[in-house]
Amino acid sequence: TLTSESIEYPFYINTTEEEFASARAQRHEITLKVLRKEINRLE
Amino acid sequence: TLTSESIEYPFYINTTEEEFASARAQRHEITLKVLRKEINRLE
Amino acid sequence: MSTSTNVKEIGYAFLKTYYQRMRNDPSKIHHLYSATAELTHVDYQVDLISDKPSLPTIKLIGKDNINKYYTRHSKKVTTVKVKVDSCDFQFTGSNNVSILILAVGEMCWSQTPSYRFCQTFILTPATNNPEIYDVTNDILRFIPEVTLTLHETEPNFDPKAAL
Amino acid sequence: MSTSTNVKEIGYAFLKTYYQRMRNDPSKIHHLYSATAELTHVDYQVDLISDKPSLPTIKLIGKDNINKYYTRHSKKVTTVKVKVDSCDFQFTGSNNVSILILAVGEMCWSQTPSYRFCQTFILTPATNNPEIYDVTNDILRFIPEVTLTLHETEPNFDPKAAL
Repeated sequence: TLTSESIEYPFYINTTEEEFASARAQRHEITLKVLRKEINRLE
Repeated sequence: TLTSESIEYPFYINTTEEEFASARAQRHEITLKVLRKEINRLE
Repeated sequence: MSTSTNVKEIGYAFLKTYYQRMRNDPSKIHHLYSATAELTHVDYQVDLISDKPSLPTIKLIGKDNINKYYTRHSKKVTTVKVKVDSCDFQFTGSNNVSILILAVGEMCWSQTPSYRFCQTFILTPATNNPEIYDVTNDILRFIPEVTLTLHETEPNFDPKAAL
Repeated sequence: MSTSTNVKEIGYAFLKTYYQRMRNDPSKIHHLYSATAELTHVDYQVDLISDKPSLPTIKLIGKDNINKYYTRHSKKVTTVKVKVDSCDFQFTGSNNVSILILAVGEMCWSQTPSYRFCQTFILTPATNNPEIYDVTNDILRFIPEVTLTLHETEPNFDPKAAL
């Protein structure tokens, strides 16, 4: 019998979606800063 | 004694860096298409 | 944790216990591990508030070293926040009573950006009480955010136009 | 594969053998697995050439099912190309002779975009020949490319300015 299983939906531990959003916003800004540097480098 | 080890540098199997670049270019275009849609949605 | 046959329930309960104990009582986390457990985890000596796309890890072996590690860094450890995006579970080991877990998600600490990670565990029933699982292996690996390294060489790729 | 004590050598040799055999002879991959191995792998029934950020997986158990799976999809399986970005290895299991591997990287097939993945394996010495390892567990999980879902709610985030 197959015993492997998965959880495919996200869940939060020690935090909430709202609280986590600010850490993600920081990450987005860092990623976009790298992207901008990349684009400027290519011009 | 510590037995855990890591390989921290990338290596390729069944392909080369050059050959893999075209698959990555496709991925970049898809990601940027999503990014563009996101930005337009926010305007 | 009860050994109901459902690997997902046991694995989910473990993940909650594991990360919640980091916040609630870092000095007790080592009790989750077996005596000779191996751990690859965050190198808390680096600054977690940084622009780096991912974080380095360190390697430890044995319950005492694991205890020293969590207690020495308890100030940072207690602020850990985790979003698990997906989780896979399989029974493993001799007569299939151990459990393999592969979790993928994002993690942050107070004032830090989120860091993408994947983490794999092996849980094995404790010798004295099969109802309880010990962590014998714990490997955390951070996944650098994709740096859209747009090379000139990419054939038909014009970044400005794409944006 | 020789059982030198160095877990990295054994693990690296395994990964090469595993993915090269997918390209060279999908009908022989199942020989790498133990009789009751569990596999979570690509759902080859979906179209791999797509804009989706990641791919679904399917679950199998047992060497025969694993053989049917690889041979049925051999046309796609043989075109797999892999870039492994990092790999972690630990000994595990009873008297520490099994091996836990966590690989993170990108994968593609012919004409498809690259897909980010992490994969965990457990290798256990074969009963008849401890020099040879059987795969008892194999879990592949795709990691969706970060969709920079820029919410209006993100406090001080102005996408246009950022670019």
